[in-house]
Amino acid sequence: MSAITSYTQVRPYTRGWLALMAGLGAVIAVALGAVWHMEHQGHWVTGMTNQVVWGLPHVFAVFLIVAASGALNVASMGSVFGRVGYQPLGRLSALLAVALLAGGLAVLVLDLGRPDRLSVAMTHFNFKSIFAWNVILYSGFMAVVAAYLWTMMDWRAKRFYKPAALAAFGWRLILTTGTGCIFGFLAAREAYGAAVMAPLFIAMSFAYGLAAFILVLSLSFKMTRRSMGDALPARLVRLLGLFVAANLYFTALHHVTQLYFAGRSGVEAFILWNGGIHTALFWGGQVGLGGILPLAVAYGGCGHAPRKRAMMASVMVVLGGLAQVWVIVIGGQAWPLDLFPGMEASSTFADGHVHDYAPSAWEVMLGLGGIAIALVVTTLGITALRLLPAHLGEATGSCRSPD
Amino acid sequence: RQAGQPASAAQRWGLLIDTSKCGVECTVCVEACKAEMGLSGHDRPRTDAQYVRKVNVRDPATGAAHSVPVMCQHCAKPPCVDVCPTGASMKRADGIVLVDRHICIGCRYCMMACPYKARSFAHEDQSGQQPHLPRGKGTVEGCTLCVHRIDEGKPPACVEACAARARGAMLFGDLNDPKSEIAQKVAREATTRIRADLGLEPGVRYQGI
Amino acid sequence: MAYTSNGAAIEADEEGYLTDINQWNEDLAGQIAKDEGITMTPEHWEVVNFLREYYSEYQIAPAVRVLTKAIAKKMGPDKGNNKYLYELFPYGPGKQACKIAGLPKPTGCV
Amino acid sequence: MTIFFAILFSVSTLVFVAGLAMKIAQYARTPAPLKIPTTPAPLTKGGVALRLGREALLFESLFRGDKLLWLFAFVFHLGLAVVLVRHARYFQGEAGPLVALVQPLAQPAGLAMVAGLTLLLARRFVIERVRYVTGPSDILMLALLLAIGVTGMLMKCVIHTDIVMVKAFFTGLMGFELRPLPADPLLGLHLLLVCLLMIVFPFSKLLHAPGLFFSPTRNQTDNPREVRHLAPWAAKLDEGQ
Amino acid sequence: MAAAPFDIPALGDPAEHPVPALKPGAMAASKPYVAAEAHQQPLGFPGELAEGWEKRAIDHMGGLLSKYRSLQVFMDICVKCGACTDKCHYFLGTGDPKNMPVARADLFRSVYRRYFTPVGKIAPGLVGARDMTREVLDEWYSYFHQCSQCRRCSVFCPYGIDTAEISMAARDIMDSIGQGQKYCNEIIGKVHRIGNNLGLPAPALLDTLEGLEEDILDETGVPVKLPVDVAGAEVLLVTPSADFFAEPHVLGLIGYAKVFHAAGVSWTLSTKASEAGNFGMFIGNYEQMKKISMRIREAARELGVKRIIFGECGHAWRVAYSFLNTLAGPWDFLDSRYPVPQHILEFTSDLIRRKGIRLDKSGNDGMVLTVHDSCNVARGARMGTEPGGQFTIPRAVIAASVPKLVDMHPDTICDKTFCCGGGGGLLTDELIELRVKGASPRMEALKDVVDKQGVTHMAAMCAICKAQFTKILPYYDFDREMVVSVHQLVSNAIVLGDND
Ligand code: HEM
Ligand code: HEM
Ligand code: SF4
Ligand code: SF4
Ligand code: SF4
Ligand code: SF4
Ligand code: SF4
Repeated sequence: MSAITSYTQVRPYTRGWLALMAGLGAVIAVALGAVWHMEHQGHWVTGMTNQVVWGLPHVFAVFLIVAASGALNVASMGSVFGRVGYQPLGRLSALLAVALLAGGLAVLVLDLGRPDRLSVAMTHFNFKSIFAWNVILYSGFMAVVAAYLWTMMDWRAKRFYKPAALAAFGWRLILTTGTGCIFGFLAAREAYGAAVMAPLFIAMSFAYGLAAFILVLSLSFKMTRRSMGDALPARLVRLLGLFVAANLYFTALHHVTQLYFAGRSGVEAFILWNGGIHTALFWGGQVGLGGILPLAVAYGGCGHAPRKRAMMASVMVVLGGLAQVWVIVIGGQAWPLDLFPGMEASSTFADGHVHDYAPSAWEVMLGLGGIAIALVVTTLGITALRLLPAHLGEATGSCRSPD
Repeated sequence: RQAGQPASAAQRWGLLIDTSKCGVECTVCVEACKAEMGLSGHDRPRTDAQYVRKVNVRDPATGAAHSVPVMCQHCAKPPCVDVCPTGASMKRADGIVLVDRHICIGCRYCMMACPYKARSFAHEDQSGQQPHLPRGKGTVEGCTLCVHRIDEGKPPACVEACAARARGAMLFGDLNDPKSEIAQKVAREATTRIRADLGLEPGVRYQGI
Repeated sequence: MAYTSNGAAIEADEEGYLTDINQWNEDLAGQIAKDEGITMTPEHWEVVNFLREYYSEYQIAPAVRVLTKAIAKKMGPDKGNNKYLYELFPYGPGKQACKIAGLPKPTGCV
Repeated sequence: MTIFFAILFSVSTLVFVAGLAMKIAQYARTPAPLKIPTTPAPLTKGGVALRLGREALLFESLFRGDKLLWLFAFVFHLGLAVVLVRHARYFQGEAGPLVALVQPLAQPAGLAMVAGLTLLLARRFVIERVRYVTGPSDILMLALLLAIGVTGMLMKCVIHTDIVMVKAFFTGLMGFELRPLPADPLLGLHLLLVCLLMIVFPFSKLLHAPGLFFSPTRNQTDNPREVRHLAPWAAKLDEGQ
Repeated sequence: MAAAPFDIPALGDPAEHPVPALKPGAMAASKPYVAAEAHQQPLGFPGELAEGWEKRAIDHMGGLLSKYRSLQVFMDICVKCGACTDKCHYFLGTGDPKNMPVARADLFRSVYRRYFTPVGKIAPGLVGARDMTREVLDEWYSYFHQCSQCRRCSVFCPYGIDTAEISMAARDIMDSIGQGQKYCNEIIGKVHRIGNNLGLPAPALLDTLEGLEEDILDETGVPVKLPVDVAGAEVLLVTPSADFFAEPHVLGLIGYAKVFHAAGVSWTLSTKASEAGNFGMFIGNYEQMKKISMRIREAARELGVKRIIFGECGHAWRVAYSFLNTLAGPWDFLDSRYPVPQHILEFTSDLIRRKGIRLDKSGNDGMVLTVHDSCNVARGARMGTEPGGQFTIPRAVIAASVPKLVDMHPDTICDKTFCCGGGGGLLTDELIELRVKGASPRMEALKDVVDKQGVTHMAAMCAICKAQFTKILPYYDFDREMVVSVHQLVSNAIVLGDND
């Protein structure tokens, strides 16, 4: 009946709330323990080596950061592209963007060799480094999205709503491009070094972000007993399908371009054919679980209710996405640097053969800790502020608890 | 250049390595480097630091084989420096590429960027450190071209050792000084750079590959 | 505050309710009604008279429901409702009619 | 200067401690005859402890009431807390782990405190309603803290003082031993204002710090039906019956 | 509605609550009638202001400060942060800055500072300390009777400073020097003399109840009884006397009767305890509050009941829930399986949950309900076993009785609810301007759901709220019958008959 959404906080300190926070807190505590161990012992206790220098933490961090910018999409749909149906979701979308970014950055920072020197990173900038630019992009993203959120929430700021929405939208595109460029600029690494990395990352971000959004939206609605209706999840899952298709398309494009480059057939064969775990994750995880299956669920209609389909597809996209980032980050490093093209090489420093990498439990803990941080931030956000719609679609009973 | 003078762009320090004089089994330069830089290691080859390594290269077509010492190539256009977010990776005016271990945050982006895999990460606490090269857990390090020796007017340790205990395959000098032996030899003979196609203009040149 | 009726001063409280119900007379009722902007009609008198009767029996004004029931009985079921009483006494049948009838003001949460 | 401050510090510390103790004793002694927690309220003592903890550490009610003020207040108090913990090093021989942990936060904390105070002061002039309820003492209180913060920050960042001597002075003072204080005007001003703060504390609105914990609307359990709550003076009325 | 002799606040969007510009002195003239000697004396208060009242006022203040920790602490710890300034419905409705809770409290605090704090004694100007003078007293009288003691300010204050406590103390001081409020004190006198706020004598009560029994029988064909003074009944129902008298209150009373009937629980009213309300709280007087409460104890004793249940009334429930045990306990002579006292909504919701009564929503067809959380229930009491039960239980009962229930804007419900505007002893005709203006935040939120969600009725669970709304709704172009009792809805929906 009403076009106006009412938002309510989530009631804190309920049994479920406490259990959730305790659970997430425990994961974070374990992650911090793992960090302490890794920092105290040094990185040799992880699976990372002088050959595979970025490991599982980076997989999680890149996934979260990429998803962060994509999570903002839903808000942009509502405000930049005027899709009114998405507007009630804008606040959660912005919050999730900040939360995911916070989680990703936390992992990234905690995996540094010297996380205690964070202040150095904040005060010493090498403006030639895309990485340094990313520090600025990330902090700026937080600020822009926070401002955007404010304009969504405070009626006094209504007139800044559009500009803020546009700024946030622009910023997030730059941000994802920046993240893609971290890899794109590594000319020496054969797996990367291609211009399609930028659009590929944008497609990835759309898909991961929306999937994360759908999961958080559905779970928070379920846990706080809010009603949603079927129209919205149906629309969201179709949109997700679109993004997944785009991701598949750019992945294909990437590999075709790679094959076209002279001298890149080795690495391509490695990823696509004989790379063991990486190949398995590429086909089974990235393409199958994260691409074809969700497409089928989104468009094929598997007979389940839209909300269930949306959840299923999102879980697949998240898992497939992690696989995809693994293939990019780890797979790309596993393929040896070719110092002497056309020659066979060997050395005490592992030249000339594929590098193996097996993540340690510590890295898994840290990565999961990042996800937990993102969820804690999200939970705190929807607890402290009115971000979550009281209901979506037709209101049913209205026995709302106090905030 | 006089000892104690600041580094200047007048110099461009470089190495010329004649692989034909490099024995397959010879690791004199590697051992010398370890001793000079205090790289005692933990006997964990995957994570221990190596500033210089011997790469055995074989041409599958001809069967011709070489053994090539590879260290930081002290690129003129070093990607490690470009990507380093804090500016810890830096190039001295005289072309030597170094890591400032006080501002390195251990992000390892430089290791991702270096095409020569010339850098190592200090994966754990180090012992047996040399006073001129304090090594800290959690930062990145690599061949310094023995900058501490150069500043005292001495050649790098590996070069000295190779000359003394092997066949003198390594030549050190100022590529910018036309009178220097290395500059004359580079001008005279056919030398190559590893992955010259990348256009990084390394300061280390090779002969015979 | 006070009214004058037949030359005598009749005391009332700040709001115009008589302090002594026994000093009430019909002329005074008309006067109070006029102050309230009401012209007394037979319908008004029905209500006022019922109030006085009820009061003399129970020492309190009747509940609204009792009043409407009584009015319905006397004047027909279509008039036995709140709306009708409010038409007669716009400020509320309880209080305004009581004032005119010389009754004390009902107190409490009403 | 040394002797002047030695005396001043002794006196103001005495006023501060005694005044505060008397006030707290007064609050503790005064009975709360009726159960008046603002509901919904916790049902158990543990719940009350949590509620008070959230009020003291997170300013929960203020957050619900005024988000912007909460932000300012939070920034200021957090900065203040860190600054005060950092100051423990002037009084302790051996710095504890907490003190060590916050040592690197000097600039951010001092900045947060000063910025928070400035914003709090600004809103007293900018917002009409707040201007209306603001009295001279409210402005002076903020100004006093601001002055302390600014002189402190100046010492920290611009004109350094000999903090080893400062430490010696205070550790000495605590053992009733006179050691010299650096003859530094900025430090003198800082300390003078700090003494003033300590003296006014027990007589001013700064009592909100201990007072929060005695506020009956926040520190009572919601169990009046289960447990009969009776103040001594009210019990006397019972006996009269 | 006939034009009112004052402006009626315009209603906007409750989500965009602009704070009104300050209009100093706008309500300075608003004050209730002063109690006459005849109203003062029965309560043991001096009949009028007499020579030396200033000193007596200060002495009394000193006494209160040593008896109430709340007062002492609240006097000291306010930091004038202003978080409360835009929370009071009277400020929002009138724009008078002295209706900002902190400014209201400062009227009291200024005197406290002058006489009880060193700084106020030495440098009064610095901290705004003032002597107790006639002008100050006039301000007190005016503005402490513009506080409905709703405690909304205390919710948002970082220290929980409750201006209601300060208003109560101020009113107690004014009573103690002979400057009482007529409305409250006259009513308290009636409770002592007759047994209820209305002054409804026993015969009138019996007659009224008999009439109601007839009505129910006519309407439903079921002989539902409204028993009075029945010794040995299980339940003593204590309900505001307005439930016997006014609309829609009385419809709620019928609802209670039907619930008891359907549940088969024996119950009784009492002529002695024919009032749930306790205006002793409004005037901040512990002894009066206790004396009024003791009537309930006596009635329960005399009738030999097992449990006490309170009808729908906000401040009555606060006194009952929070204070009754203190004032008139211990209640060891009642059945210990039940809390003392219980709220009728606790009783009914429990029956609904246990399927002890049946409700048919079609009895309320066409109604879309919203609910007004009465301030004293919301912020001063509880229902059920969980914190916040006072919000969920009424909603559960209403939801079970009506086809649709929606909530008003979240800033205006539950513990953030706005007072109806007539609480705290202000429900008197001479304060009509204050009442109309003070109701505006509630009316704004109501209009919002009426416009956007098609709400037709607003349920209230307090006699004062119901009386206030019936009076005030027409000023805002709503129908006066829009406000309904919660048990009126139950009454319409309950299925009687097939219970034996
Ligand atoms: C348990 C400790 C404390 C708590 C929970 C607390 C809490 C608060 C809160 C909630 C406010 C209201 C918001 C505001 O106006 O900023 C406030 C104000 C204030 N606090 Fe505290 N505080 C504490 C300790 C202190 C201390 C130790 C000081 C000073 C030495 C202090 C100085 C102030 C001042 C000056 C204000 C008024 C700010 C203004 O005028 O706007 N507080 N405090
Ligand atoms: C006995 C009491 C105090 C002494 C002896 C003292 C002394 C000092 C000294 C020596 C510094 C300079 C620090 C440096 O150069 O590293 C300083 C800084 C500072 N002081 Fe104090 N101070 C006292 C109390 C206070 C109080 C009560 C406050 C706040 C209400 C305060 C606020 C600051 C601030 C904000 C700074 C700058 C930031 C920092 O160094 O932490 N001081 N103080
Ligand atoms: S070889 Fe590697 S580490 Fe050395 S300068 Fe070149 S890019 Fe940097
Ligand atoms: S690891 Fe150190 S030197 Fe390498 S890029 Fe990172 S900060 Fe720079
Ligand atoms: S120049 Fe020095 S640091 Fe570099 S490889 Fe030779 S010995 Fe090692
Ligand atoms: S108790 Fe209610 S009426 Fe009184 S000042 Fe506070 S908000 Fe206003
Ligand atoms: S919110 Fe509390 S502390 Fe702040 S001004 Fe109001 S009463 Fe004072």
